[in-house]
Amino acid sequence: MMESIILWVLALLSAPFFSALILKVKAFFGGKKGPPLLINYYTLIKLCKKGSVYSTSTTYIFKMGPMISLCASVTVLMFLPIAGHAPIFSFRGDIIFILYLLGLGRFFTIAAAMDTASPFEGMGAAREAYFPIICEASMFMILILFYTLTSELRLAAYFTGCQPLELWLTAGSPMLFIIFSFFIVLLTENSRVPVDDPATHLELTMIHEVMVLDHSGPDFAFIEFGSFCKLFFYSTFVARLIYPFSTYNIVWDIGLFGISLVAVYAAVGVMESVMARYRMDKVPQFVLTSFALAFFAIVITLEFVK
Amino acid sequence: MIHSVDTILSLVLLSVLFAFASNRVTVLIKVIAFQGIIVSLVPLFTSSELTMGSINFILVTLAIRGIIIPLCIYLAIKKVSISKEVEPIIGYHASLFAGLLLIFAATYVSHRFNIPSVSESLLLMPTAITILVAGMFLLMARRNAIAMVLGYIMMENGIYLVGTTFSTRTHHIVEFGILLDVLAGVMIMAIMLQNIKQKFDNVDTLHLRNLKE
Amino acid sequence: MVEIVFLAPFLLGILSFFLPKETGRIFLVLTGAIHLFLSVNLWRKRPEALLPDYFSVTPEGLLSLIVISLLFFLISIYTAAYLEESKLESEKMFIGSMMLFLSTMTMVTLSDHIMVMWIAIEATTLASAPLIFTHRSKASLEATWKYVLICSVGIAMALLGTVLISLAMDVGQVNVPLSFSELSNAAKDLDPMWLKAGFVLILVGYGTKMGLAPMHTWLPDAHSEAPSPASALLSGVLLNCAYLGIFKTNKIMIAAGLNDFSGTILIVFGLMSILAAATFILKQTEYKRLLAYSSIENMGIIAFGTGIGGVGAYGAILCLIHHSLIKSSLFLTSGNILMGYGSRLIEKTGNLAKLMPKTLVAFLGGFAGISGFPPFGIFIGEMFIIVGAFRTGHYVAVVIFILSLCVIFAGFAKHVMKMSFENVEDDTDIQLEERASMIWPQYILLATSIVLFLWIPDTLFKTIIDAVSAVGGGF
Amino acid sequence: MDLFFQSLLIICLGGFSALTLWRKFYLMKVASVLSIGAGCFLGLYDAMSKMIESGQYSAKLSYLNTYSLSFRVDELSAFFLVIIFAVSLLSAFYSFHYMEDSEKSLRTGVNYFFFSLLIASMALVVTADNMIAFMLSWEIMSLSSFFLVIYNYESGENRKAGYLYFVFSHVGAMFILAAFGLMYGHSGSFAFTANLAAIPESMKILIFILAFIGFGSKAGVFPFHIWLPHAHPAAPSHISALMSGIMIKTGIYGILRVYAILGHHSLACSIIVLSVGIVTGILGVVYALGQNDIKKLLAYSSVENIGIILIGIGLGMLGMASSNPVMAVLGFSGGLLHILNHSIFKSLLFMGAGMILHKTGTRSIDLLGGLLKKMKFTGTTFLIGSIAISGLPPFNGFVSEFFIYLGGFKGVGMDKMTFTMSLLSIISLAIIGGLALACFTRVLGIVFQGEPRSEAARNVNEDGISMIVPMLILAFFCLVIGVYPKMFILMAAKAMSSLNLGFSQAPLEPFIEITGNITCAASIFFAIFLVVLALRIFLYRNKTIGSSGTWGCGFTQPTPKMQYTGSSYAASILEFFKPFAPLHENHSAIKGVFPEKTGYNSHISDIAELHLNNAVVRPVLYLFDKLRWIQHGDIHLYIGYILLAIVLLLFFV
Repeated sequence: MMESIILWVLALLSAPFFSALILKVKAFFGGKKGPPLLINYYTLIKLCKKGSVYSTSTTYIFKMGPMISLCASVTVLMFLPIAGHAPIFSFRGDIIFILYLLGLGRFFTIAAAMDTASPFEGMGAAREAYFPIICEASMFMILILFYTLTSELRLAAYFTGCQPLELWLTAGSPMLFIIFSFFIVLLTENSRVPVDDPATHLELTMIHEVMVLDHSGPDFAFIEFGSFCKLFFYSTFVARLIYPFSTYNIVWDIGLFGISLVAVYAAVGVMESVMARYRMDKVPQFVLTSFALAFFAIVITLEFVK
Repeated sequence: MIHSVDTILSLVLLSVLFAFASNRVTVLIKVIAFQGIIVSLVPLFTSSELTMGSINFILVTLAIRGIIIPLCIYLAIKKVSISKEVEPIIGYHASLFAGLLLIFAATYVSHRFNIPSVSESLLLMPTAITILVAGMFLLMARRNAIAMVLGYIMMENGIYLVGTTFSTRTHHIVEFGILLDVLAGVMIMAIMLQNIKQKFDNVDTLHLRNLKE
Repeated sequence: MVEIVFLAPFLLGILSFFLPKETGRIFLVLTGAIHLFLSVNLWRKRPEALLPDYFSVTPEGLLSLIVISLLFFLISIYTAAYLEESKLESEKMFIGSMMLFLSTMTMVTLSDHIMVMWIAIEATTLASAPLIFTHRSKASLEATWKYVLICSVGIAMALLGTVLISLAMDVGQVNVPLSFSELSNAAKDLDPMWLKAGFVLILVGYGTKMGLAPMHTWLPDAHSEAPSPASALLSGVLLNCAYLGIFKTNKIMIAAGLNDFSGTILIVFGLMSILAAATFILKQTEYKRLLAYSSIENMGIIAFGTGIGGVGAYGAILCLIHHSLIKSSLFLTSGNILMGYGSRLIEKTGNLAKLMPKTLVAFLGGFAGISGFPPFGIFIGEMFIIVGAFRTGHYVAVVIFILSLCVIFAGFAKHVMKMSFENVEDDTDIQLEERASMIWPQYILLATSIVLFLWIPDTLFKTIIDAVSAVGGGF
Repeated sequence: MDLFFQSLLIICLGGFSALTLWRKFYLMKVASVLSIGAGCFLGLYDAMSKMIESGQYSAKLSYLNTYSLSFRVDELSAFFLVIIFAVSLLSAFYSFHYMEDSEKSLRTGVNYFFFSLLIASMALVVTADNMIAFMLSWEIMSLSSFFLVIYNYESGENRKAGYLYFVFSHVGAMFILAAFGLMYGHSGSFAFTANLAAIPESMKILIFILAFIGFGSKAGVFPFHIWLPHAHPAAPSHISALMSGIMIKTGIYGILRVYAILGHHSLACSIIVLSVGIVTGILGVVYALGQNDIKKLLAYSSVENIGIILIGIGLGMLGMASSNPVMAVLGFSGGLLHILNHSIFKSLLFMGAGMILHKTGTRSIDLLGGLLKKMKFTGTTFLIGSIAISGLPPFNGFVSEFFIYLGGFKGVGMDKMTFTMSLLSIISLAIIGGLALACFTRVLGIVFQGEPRSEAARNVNEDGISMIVPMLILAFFCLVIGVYPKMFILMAAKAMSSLNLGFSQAPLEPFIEITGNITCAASIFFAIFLVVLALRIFLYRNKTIGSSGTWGCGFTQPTPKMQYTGSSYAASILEFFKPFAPLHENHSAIKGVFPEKTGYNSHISDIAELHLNNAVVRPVLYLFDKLRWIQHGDIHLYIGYILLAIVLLLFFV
């Protein structure tokens, strides 16, 4: 239990670091030096020191938004088996709770965006409401596959210890589909290229970044931190699937898990560097790919593997 | 064996054809009167025993069917001086042909059924059926309202004839009631005829088809 | 002394021709009251008739009689007010015919002899013809013409049918009086073929009068052209009288074990009537015709229920009673609307809710009742008929039945919505004050239906059961 | 007389008193609200105690001398009674300030009369124990709710709504009657308890389908939901709350009751229920997303929730069909709990919509905006309701969906058919959840947030204590059930015990474990929220808080008209569902260098409505139109009919 809590704290603390990796990778591809690896910490601290300016259009929901989305992300991490170690909490169906909790975070992010009466934020909110629908469907598709493989409905049952290996062994190659599917969900849910470009300067084309335009100071820090945690959460899924082993030694596990996480983040970075953003109306197709992959994985598993 | 009643009944059959072919309302009225008289007289031939009551009843029937009813219609026409054309929907030749077919069919049908008739008359049943259906034919095939009323009377005559063929069990008072009903009905129709004439200036039922759906 | 019940209104009717107008109205109500008193008395005592060959007190007859009597009384109250408002030319004729009409209908309910019944039913046609002709317009003339001619022809067929039934006795060598009760007892020995033929002719004949499709053609014309109280009488009780003839003949058929034959025919005619009603209700333009078609529908329902037998026959009798109550109330209401708006067109009427609120209550209540909503009795009647049809396995028939009821409801409701709530184009001024005597008869009729829906007195219940058990009905 | 009937009597008394007192407007309102409220309260108390004691209560009234009207309160009935009385109680109080037009005094009185009848008849529907009693209460319910729907009959739209509703409910009742008829046909008894074992299995399926169509048309199941989005907006809001909150649930009750009576656990029935539920759920929320009328939107959202409930029940039935009791229990209890939940948050939302309508006079969301600043309570409770209806933790909507999910996952491990259906249910639940989130962020965002889009939305206030308090209570329950669902899920489980599922005692342990987990998870969330809140307060201490207009991304003259509209918010999602939700746009083209003022409006159409018109109404009208010639006015042919009838019939002699 104590170890779980420590891991959770570690995860919280390291999430901004990993996100900075993406920037580094992108800088590398751009032939630049890039910001320091601790850039996100600097940003967070800087933001926390500032005060805020609120739009006259906003209400208390605008202030609730960052808090709730942060809460959701942080709470979610408590259910996540970090580095193959048992999470702090786990119960039957916790994965559903997690997905819906993230939904709650999204609800408030959108609500906060709508609060500003800004057409751009409204636009972002509409997109934020749209794309995750498909993501959620493919997440549940993946979940169904995991359930058929393990007969469990706990996140811990899929990602603790050598469980991922079990998944690989029973399902076999379809698990590759799942990795890709997860990866697409990761990109969508965290507003990365090719779904969204966090680095763009044109508000019309943004999703997540445009929704938080009016936030400032500690509020904005909450949002940033929340999104780091969220990215960490999804990356863990992929990381555990590409590194499905466990040494049953916590230090080793943390190390190897860290490496695989770095790989995932690097992949995101590479993705961002080599690809351009999709046109908005192409995005649903891209996200649907993940759904299709998960679906095929199920079909294949059930038809050929069992 | 030719029953005595068959002779006059064959005249009735002929009168049906005559009625079908005629284009004058007055002729039709005469045919109806003739039929009424014959039909009322039939029980005289068929009944096994004749009581005083039944003879009285026959006389009353004769008076109503043969005289009062035709007279009613005749007076109605007279009063309002209606055009005499019956205005057929089905032409006279076709009507005549239909009449022949009808008589044939009626004969065929009544022979098919084994009806224990009280009389041995061969023509009673066919005649009854014939004038019954002929009445309906007039109702359907003549636009003139008077011809339609006459068709109705003819039909009633037919039913009466069917009734006399075998029903001996009803009391005369009941039959008298029926007769009274028919009479009252015809009188009401006669009043209607007058009203139609007043309202529309003739008795063509072409004017009487505004109420629909 | 059964005969007094129809002789009294007959004599009073004759008398009324010689009375001045104003007295005539009071006389009418008085006659209604006397008749109601006599009928109730008859109900309680159930005496023997003076001419037992021709008249007797049968349960089904009693049911019809009491409905007729109650309805006539209420309608006469309405009529008194109606006549005051409408200023008819031929008021004397109207009042006299009403009473004669009552007398003949009473005679129908009390007659047990098949010929006498025929006489009485034909007499109702004759007595009611002047009622339809009251307005003396071209349209009313046409309606009366059609009514008299079609009904006379139809009823002539019934006469032929009765003759054929007596032929069936000859063939089967049965020698009993020509009364329905005796015939039922001896039904087994009657020749089935002639009995069937007789039944068919009687069904078509009385069916014409009852308004079964395709012989219903006179009905909408007559109902729409007659003054509303007369329409209420026609629809509320005259149709019942014709049904009584069919019902009693059907009794013979069932006693003879031919219920499959008669049942099927009744079901077919019932369905045809409902479909015909559906056809014309959907796009109807006049509300009185709408109500008339709804009567055809309900007669179809009743015929259907009778054909089903069992609990369906029970349902049919309930429908019969409640239809009389509700439909006559609706026709009286339509009289108010007609006088208020001065038009029979649905198009020209509207927004009753604001213009004639008291009438609206009666109108909507009647509509709910006639469409089979509780707390009105047709609801339970239709329910029994439907479940009864399922019980006897008439699946196809009941499916058609249900679907056409739905279509009728959709059509009917549309017109009712239009009339009740939609605005009329120009500012119509209502030419009628909603006085109590033109509202309360409807309310009482509807209230009676509600009461009878909730609770049937034992004596009434026993009578109904006596009536339906003879046609294989029950529960 | 039992307390149950006494309470109904008191409720009806309230209605009658409104009819008699209508000349004194306030006295009437006080009298009828108090009486109806008191009746509901008594009824609620009674239903609660029956629920707890789980003693079955039955009453039999002799009817028409030989029949009886029997009523029985078993656990399922008690469960529904609790919901009915609770929501009715609140909406009765809500109506006190909502019905404020003293010029329409008589109409208000009539409204209260039918309101009381509606409550009483709903209570009777869920307790009826034979066909006669059931149909009787059912039809009275339809009739009284019809009159409530056309309360504002001046508007043509409302009249159309009332008409549609009337026709649908009557046709639905006919289907139910047909189902009952089939049952009666085999058992010869009107009682629900009659022995139906003799009915062949295929006939049972037919009965179930007929009943499902009949009840489904009341519940608003696709494609029989067409009346619902018309009728619910037309009624006054407390009535909408009642109708959407509970009346449509009586349809679900009927389905459950017939299921229990038939005791028929076939795969076919469950597949029907599930697939219909899936379609209803998804299309319901898609149409909701496309609406611009806030009450219409809520009505469609009711369709969606009926879909969710059906998915739950369908999973339960699937569990029974594949003899998986745990799945059955999870599915049924989830579905039942969702009935309770939906009635809570949907009444809450309708009351909120009613408040908006009452104060602004418009239902069009694109004319509203920024209401949260003026209407604190309404806005906050509406926010809570929105979260709850989107099925998000820690509110009640999540709990029931969670159970349904668990039930669905139980079915994943089963045979192929069960697997497929479960998979479809889970995925569609996920999609419905996402769409509902989009839908309600849209309402919330457009109506309550941002800047007012019209004058009507600018000058609003919030008063009427009797309207606010019910909303607060409902919002409170949204949260309570979301955090402490144990008692409520046990209630649902208890209700399930009268479903005739074959096992005497439903396994309750998993419930207690699951509810414990939900409570625990919610507590964690709240704990973290408190920590973050503390952190936020800490970070903001002694900070300067500025205030300025929203940053317009460089645009310096923003107006409220520039805000994102409801239509644009939903446009891209609706594009995805285009075949099922065809969009109709209406705008004049911009011409010339100096174009004139132009406008744009759009709406999506309901394919069920389109097809009903094209595939049912038109052919029927056409067919009957063709038959009209038979009555052409010519007497000769009329006489011909008589002859024809005779001749034809004589052939059969």
